[in-house]
Amino acid sequence: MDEKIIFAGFGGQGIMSMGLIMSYAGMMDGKNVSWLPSYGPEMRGGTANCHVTISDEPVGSPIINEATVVVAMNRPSLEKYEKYIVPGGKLFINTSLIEKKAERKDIEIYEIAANDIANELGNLKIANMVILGALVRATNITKFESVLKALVEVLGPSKEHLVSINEKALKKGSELIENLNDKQKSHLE
Amino acid sequence: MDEKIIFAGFGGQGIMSMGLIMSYAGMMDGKNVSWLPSYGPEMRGGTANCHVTISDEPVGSPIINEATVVVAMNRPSLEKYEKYIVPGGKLFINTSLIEKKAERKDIEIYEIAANDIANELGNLKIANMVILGALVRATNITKFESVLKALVEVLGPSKEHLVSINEKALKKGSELIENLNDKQKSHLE
Amino acid sequence: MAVVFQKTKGLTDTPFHYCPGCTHGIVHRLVAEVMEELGVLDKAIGVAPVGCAVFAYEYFNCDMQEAAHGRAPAVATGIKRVHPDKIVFTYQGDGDLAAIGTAETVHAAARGENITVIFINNAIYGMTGGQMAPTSLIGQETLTTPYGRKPENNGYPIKMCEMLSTLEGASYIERVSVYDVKHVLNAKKAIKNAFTAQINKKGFSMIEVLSSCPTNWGMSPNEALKWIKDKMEPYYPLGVYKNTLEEVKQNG
Amino acid sequence: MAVVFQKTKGLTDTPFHYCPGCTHGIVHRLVAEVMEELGVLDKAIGVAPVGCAVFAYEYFNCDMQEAAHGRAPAVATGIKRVHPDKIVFTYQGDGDLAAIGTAETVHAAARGENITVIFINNAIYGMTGGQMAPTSLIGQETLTTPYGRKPENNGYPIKMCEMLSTLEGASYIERVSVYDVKHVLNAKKAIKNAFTAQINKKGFSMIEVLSSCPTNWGMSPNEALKWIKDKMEPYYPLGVYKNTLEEVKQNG
Amino acid sequence: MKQVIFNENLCKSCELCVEACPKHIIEMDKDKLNIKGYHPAMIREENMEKCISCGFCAIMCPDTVITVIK
Amino acid sequence: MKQVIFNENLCKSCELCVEACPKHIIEMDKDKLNIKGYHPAMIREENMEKCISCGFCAIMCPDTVITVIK
Amino acid sequence: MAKVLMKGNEALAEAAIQAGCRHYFGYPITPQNEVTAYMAKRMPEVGGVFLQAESEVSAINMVYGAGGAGARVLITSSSPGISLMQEGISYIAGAEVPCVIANIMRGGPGLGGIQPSQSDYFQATKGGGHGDYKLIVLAPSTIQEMAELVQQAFHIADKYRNPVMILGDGMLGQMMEPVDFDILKKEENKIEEKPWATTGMGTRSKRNIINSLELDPQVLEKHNIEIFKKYQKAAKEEVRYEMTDCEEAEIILVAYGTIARVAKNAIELAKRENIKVGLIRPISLWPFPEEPFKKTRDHVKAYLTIEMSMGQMVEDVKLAVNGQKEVHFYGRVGGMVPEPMAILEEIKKIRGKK
Amino acid sequence: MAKVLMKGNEALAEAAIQAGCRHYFGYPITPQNEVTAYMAKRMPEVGGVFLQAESEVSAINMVYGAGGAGARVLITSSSPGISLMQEGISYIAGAEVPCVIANIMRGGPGLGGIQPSQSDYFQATKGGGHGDYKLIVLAPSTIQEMAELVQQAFHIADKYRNPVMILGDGMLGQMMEPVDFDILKKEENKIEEKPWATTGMGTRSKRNIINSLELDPQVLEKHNIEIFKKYQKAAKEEVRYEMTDCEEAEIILVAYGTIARVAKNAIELAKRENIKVGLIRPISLWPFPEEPFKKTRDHVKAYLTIEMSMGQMVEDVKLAVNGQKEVHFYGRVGGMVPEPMAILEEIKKIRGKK
Ligand SMILES: Cc1ncc(C[n+]2csc(CCOP(=O)(O)OP(=O)(O)O)c2C)c(N)n1
Ligand SMILES: Cc1ncc(C[n+]2csc(CCOP(=O)(O)OP(=O)(O)O)c2C)c(N)n1
Ligand code: SF4
Ligand code: SF4
Ligand code: SF4
Ligand code: SF4
Ligand code: SF4
Ligand code: SF4
Ligand SMILES: [Mg+2]
Ligand SMILES: [Mg+2]
Repeated sequence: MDEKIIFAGFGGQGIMSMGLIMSYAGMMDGKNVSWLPSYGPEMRGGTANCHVTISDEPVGSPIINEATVVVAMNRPSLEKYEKYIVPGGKLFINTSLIEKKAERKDIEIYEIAANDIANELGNLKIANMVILGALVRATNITKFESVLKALVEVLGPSKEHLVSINEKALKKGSELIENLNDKQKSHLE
Repeated sequence: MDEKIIFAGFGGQGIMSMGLIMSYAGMMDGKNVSWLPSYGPEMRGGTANCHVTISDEPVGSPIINEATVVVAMNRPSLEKYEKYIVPGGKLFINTSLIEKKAERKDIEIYEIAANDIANELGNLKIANMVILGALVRATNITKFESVLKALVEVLGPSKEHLVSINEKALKKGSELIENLNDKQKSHLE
Repeated sequence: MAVVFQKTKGLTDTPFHYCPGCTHGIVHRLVAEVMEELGVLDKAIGVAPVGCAVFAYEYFNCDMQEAAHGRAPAVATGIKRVHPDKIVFTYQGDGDLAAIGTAETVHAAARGENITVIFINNAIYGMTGGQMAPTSLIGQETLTTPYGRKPENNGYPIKMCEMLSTLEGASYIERVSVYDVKHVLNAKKAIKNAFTAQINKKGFSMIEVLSSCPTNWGMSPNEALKWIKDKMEPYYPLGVYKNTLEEVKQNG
Repeated sequence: MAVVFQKTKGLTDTPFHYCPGCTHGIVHRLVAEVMEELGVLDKAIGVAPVGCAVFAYEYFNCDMQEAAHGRAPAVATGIKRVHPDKIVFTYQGDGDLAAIGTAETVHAAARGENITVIFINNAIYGMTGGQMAPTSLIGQETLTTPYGRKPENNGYPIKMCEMLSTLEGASYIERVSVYDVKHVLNAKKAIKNAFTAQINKKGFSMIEVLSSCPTNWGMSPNEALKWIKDKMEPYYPLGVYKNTLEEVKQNG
Repeated sequence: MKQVIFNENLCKSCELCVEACPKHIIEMDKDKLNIKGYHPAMIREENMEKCISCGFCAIMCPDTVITVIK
Repeated sequence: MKQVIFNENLCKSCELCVEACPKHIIEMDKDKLNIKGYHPAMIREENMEKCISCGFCAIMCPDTVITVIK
Repeated sequence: MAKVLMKGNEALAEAAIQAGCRHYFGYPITPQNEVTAYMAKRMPEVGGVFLQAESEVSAINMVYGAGGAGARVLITSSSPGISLMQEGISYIAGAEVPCVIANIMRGGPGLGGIQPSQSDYFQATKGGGHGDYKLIVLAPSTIQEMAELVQQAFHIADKYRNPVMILGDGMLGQMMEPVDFDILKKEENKIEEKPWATTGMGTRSKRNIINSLELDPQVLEKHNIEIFKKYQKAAKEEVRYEMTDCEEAEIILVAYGTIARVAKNAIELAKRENIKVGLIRPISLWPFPEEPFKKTRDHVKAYLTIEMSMGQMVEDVKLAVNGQKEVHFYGRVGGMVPEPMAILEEIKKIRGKK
Repeated sequence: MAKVLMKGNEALAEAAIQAGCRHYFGYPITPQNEVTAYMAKRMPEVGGVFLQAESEVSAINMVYGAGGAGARVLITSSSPGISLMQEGISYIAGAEVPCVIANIMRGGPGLGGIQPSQSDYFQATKGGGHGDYKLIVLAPSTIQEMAELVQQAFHIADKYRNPVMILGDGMLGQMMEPVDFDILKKEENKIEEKPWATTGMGTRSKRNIINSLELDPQVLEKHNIEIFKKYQKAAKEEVRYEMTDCEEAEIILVAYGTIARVAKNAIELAKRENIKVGLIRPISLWPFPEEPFKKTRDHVKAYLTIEMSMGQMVEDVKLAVNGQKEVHFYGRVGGMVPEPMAILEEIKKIRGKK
């Protein structure tokens, strides 16, 4: 396995946490992992992103120039990172905030109205977990249980009370993928 | 001509001026000259010295490792610089302050009680000019008139009133050499 | 139809990069308005700091130089000595002016350097993400005082106006705030006095502005204004600390 | 037979390198006597400056560290934070403490760093041959103010005691002189108070000593003492500027 | 004619103007997102007449969003 | 026995002790040069008795040349 | 403690604490702020001292004081802040005080940017301060190695009584990877007696003096020579490097820190096209490893140095290769990071040449 | 004005004034105090500004301000003071502000001593500050050359909008020799318009901004590359050196500044013993002259670099010789000056080798 995932969106959308949880999960699976954030003023108000590598081999460069998976939580992210995906790679789009369609024809595309679903679940802040749940299910990069364990780790004792709602969102995302019918998968040609 | 002169003594004995006047005189004669002082705290209370080169050729290193002339105004200077003199070179000793005798046998030695003579002339501060007058006369490195002109230059307008007393001292030193009898020259073997 | 308020020509059209509700924006505008009103924009040269206001050179509508962290008063000195008849000002944060730049600030004041310093005291290092500033309050939690600022370890907040007004070279020193309309208007008057002092060649002038950093204080912008009033002002009393200027006295 | 006066054990046997009549020597002795009398020599760590007192580490009979020019308070801070129960002091000139080291001085005071600073104000840069110091008087001729110090170009002399006493972290601040026996004795008392403040963990203490530099002032040693009294003292009033200490109040 | 003009795309939704307005007529436009992604400040048509043109909103606005005309 | 002892070779001839002595009994020994090249301070035998052991000379001496014994 | 996922900056801080460092002085600057924040939290927990100084100038002089007083002491900053420390660093080296300095480099010159860079190599290895002195400079490439080298750095600093520099870039400071602190060598945490330190004389009969002043040129020269004897020893004992696929390589890449990782990716790319490429990764930048070049310069066609700079380490590579083979350079600056494909292109260009 | 006898420090100051420099910022330090004293006296006479700053850190930032505002500006110091300026120098280079900086070197590291030294060569030529930038570094060997190079330095600084450093040692600063200011090239005193300077906008429509910040890595990289284009130009146009007796030399000495003079004495000594020795004297230390080495490395037996350092310029010599011939080193430090006889001994040793 050599998965290279880019998570991207606004600051405040929980981009870094998505990456962190994936990294922890990968580590718990016994993989080599690395997590590289964007940092500094570029994050203030602007876009935030992080690069996560999960691999059987020691991780080379933590910078991802060719991603196996991209998660685009807002429009600028989609515009910037769609082209990073390797042929056959996967793209997750938060359609709640992105009207634009993906252009690539050689990748698998998952469209998820994450904010809307999160809203339904009662907390806008867990839109990221909806997508993450979907990602895990669709890619099988890590085990779902690992993600749940990683979630607890990342939230830490001070935010323990948020575990259950986040879990719910992860599961919801996962279900979305399970229920996918072929029509929805048609983007992949 | 390639004369390398070291002037050395206490701070306050006018060591730097002796060197400066020689340098100016050399320059007026159309020679290449350089003047290199010791500097910094080593001068405070301690010894002061300067290296003067007067040469037909462009001056190489301003540092003198082999002197053609040494002027020792106090005992530490004699002890330090006697060995710098090239065979056949000249050593001027201020016997007013130095009881010790020179050890070298292969150089010309001039013993001058400069402070005493200066005292007789009415100003202790011109002991340096007594020796300088002697030096010029004994070495012929520069013309006596050049030294007089250089003196005016070095004293500058603010100290013009001191010119005549300094001149007197220079002349006195010069006369000493003229009056030297052979017995006194016997150090040179 | 009368224009009650419109944007000053002292600012360029570049939108501020500051966080929502950050009072850096208000103070920028005041400085720009004052320069426009005094008619000195064409002869003003500003010095931007390293701090959240680092891009000040994009905003003030005049020649600008970007200084190294803390060195704005030295840079301004260099400029002023070349152009003694131009209007030279710095715009600096509390880390910039009161920590790393302490010597430059004190000596520009001691020299009576004829420049104007706008000093944004927001009790925090904004740009680097919320570390303790020399002006952070006792007990204040910051990235580098996670258990609250303690005098035993971190010492006491510095009062720059009080300290600098002991120096003879300082001509006009005032501390103001911008937490409500009244104080904003008063801050503008103070800034005008400071520039006027410079125009009249009176020497060093400085206006300290108690300012907010909603982002690193972890508050809403309006809460942050209240925090200035409730927490900062009691420790940092507002007022004129030095005024050696006849003309300016009338003005203020 | 009673010994009225003999050399303190606080000094080594190395003869001072100072110029004849330079009061650095007197102040060295006072500091050494105070340390001996307080019984702290075995736990004292001193910091020497860059300035004429650069060789202070040869003279004080205790562990010493030689600092970079102006940074003695920072060095002392580093030492004190490692050995909070040892007695740490700096000995600095006016160029060192009030020019290049301004930030270090101000912030050691603001932090209330529990150290003692001995500040030799001789209104000149002695070691480098007589340039203007931040404390040189208006009109004073120095190597770098050959036409006399002028406020327009060189600003005003800094009064460190006045400035630092605005800081909360400062526990004991006094300005003294050593131009006659009475003042020498008083200076010693002040120095003792400062060390006592440190022993009692009260925070930053500093004694400013109006001192002479006969060599660079171009005066005889006795003339130089008179110059302190006639010229320096009027501008730099002697006295206690800050005293937060019960015990010390009784002492002083 | 009395006018308070918001340069919408500069607004960062900080609500300082809201607090500053003595007439409490400024609110955030929850239905709109500007190019920066903020809900900009606005005054409802019907409230405009309550405006006393005091300029307080503009004075407190850190992003020079507001122009006030009387 | 009353004594004012000068550690001669440390003396720099600054004359601060001379000025400090209320009894004006200290002078420079013009006949002597110490190892540093200075005329050291001294009190003539005949003047010693005038000494009041006040220690002022020692207090003002920058080079700890002087020991005063009563 | 098992493996934990940590930022490079945090691992740096934690490794220091585990190595017995109880004194940290610093001043905030991006991209190393996590060290400061971590220390502010952790030091009080372990009874240590965290002090935010008023400036980098002040901080480095506090380090000089604390190191002279016998403490294991750490200071961290990024490029402009490190420049401000140059006088202090020269003093610390001159006075033979041990300490560890980390530079998490960002783009320059001047204020520059805050993205990763390697353009302070010269400053670190040649001596940014005045006078003849050297820092021992270690450049980790992973977070695990960061932890290990930081720990070793304290040991080396004490061993030579000399400052040791950790040279990383913003990327290394900001990224997270698993770290295992258990595998660190415990013996390097042991702090030996420092009989030379300023601790107050106590019952000691000799005063301890920490100093770099020597006005007598002969004595100062001797002091310089003594210091350089230590450096000669270090040049023998502290050389560290890694060689990958060099035996049969046609072209050998030379890169340090995170860029060595990018280089490894480029090697993989090259493999796919049947180009044999190796890598020399200097871990100690000073002393610079010469052996790997001596070992390879006979059979290799050329070297290609890759840096996030306009070309700095490449000079040391040239000195090590000593004209025996061509030495090429490829660099990106200002926060731009060389990409594996671009490196491959460079490799092909070099192969194409005659 | 005919020839005058002047100290190197004074000639430096006077040449600056004659080159149109009217702004000097400095802080006292031995052995360059004569510059400060001279400027304090002279500047008021010519209507210029002399300002003694509170520190070197402050002084270099005043220079940045004044240079940015369009003035020809000079700053001088000695080793520790120059170390304190490293951040400022990096800013000045990054913001493309012209100025002239003189370092009258003394022995280090740390406080060191005040006697002459050449141990800041690395700092001057490789970049003591952070980031990729270069100073153009000129090293005079006589007082006359000091005057000439100072004047040229202002011209070069303006031409490239980059700081230029005069690198001398304490000996050069303190010694006196005759100087003829009349023979200086007058055209280099002309100050061209600086349309980029911060002078107040006046009627200008564009604001002038002096800045080195660029957060976007792509833009910052471009900025770096632009600056390096200037350096490439300088590397072509500003190389200066002197060759003496190189044609038939068996051994060539390499030395700069005052030590080149000592080397010449050694050549004379060698001549007496019929040993043919030449000298390459780099005058520009950056750009370092490579041509004289290319011209000579075929026929010469070996090079011997002589410095008042533990070996710094010798690295550039090795890079220029590129392994074609042996490069030896002889150095003295701490204020000790190599003596001609000792150099001759070294020459003989090299000849003795196989
Ligand atoms: C020499 C140096 N040290 C540190 C920094 C990092 N730095 C940038 S801004 C800043 C502090 C900003 O705080 P402040 O001056 O209070 O301004 P604010 O952001 O609060 O307006 C620091 C420490 C730097 N750029 N340069
Ligand atoms: C960084 C640095 N700058 C300048 C100097 C040169 N310097 C040595 S001592 C000194 C000033 C001394 O004056 P002061 O501190 O007043 O002490 P004093 O000699 O008068 O007792 C200076 C500028 C230095 N050594 N290091
Ligand atoms: S971080 Fe604070 S000071 Fe900086 S822009 Fe944001 S609110 Fe303003
Ligand atoms: S130069 Fe001045 S301060 Fe220094 S030792 Fe001499 S008299 Fe004292
Ligand atoms: S002008 Fe005054 S009343 Fe009108 S909207 Fe603004 S604050 Fe409210
Ligand atoms: S104050 Fe300005 S930026 Fe803030 S909400 Fe009102 S209009 Fe928008
Ligand atoms: S002890 Fe007093 S009286 Fe005696 S010599 Fe000294 S000063 Fe004079
Ligand atoms: S005070 Fe001391 S040094 Fe001065 S003359 Fe008297 S004994 Fe000598
Ligand atoms: Mg702030
Ligand atoms: Mg002084």
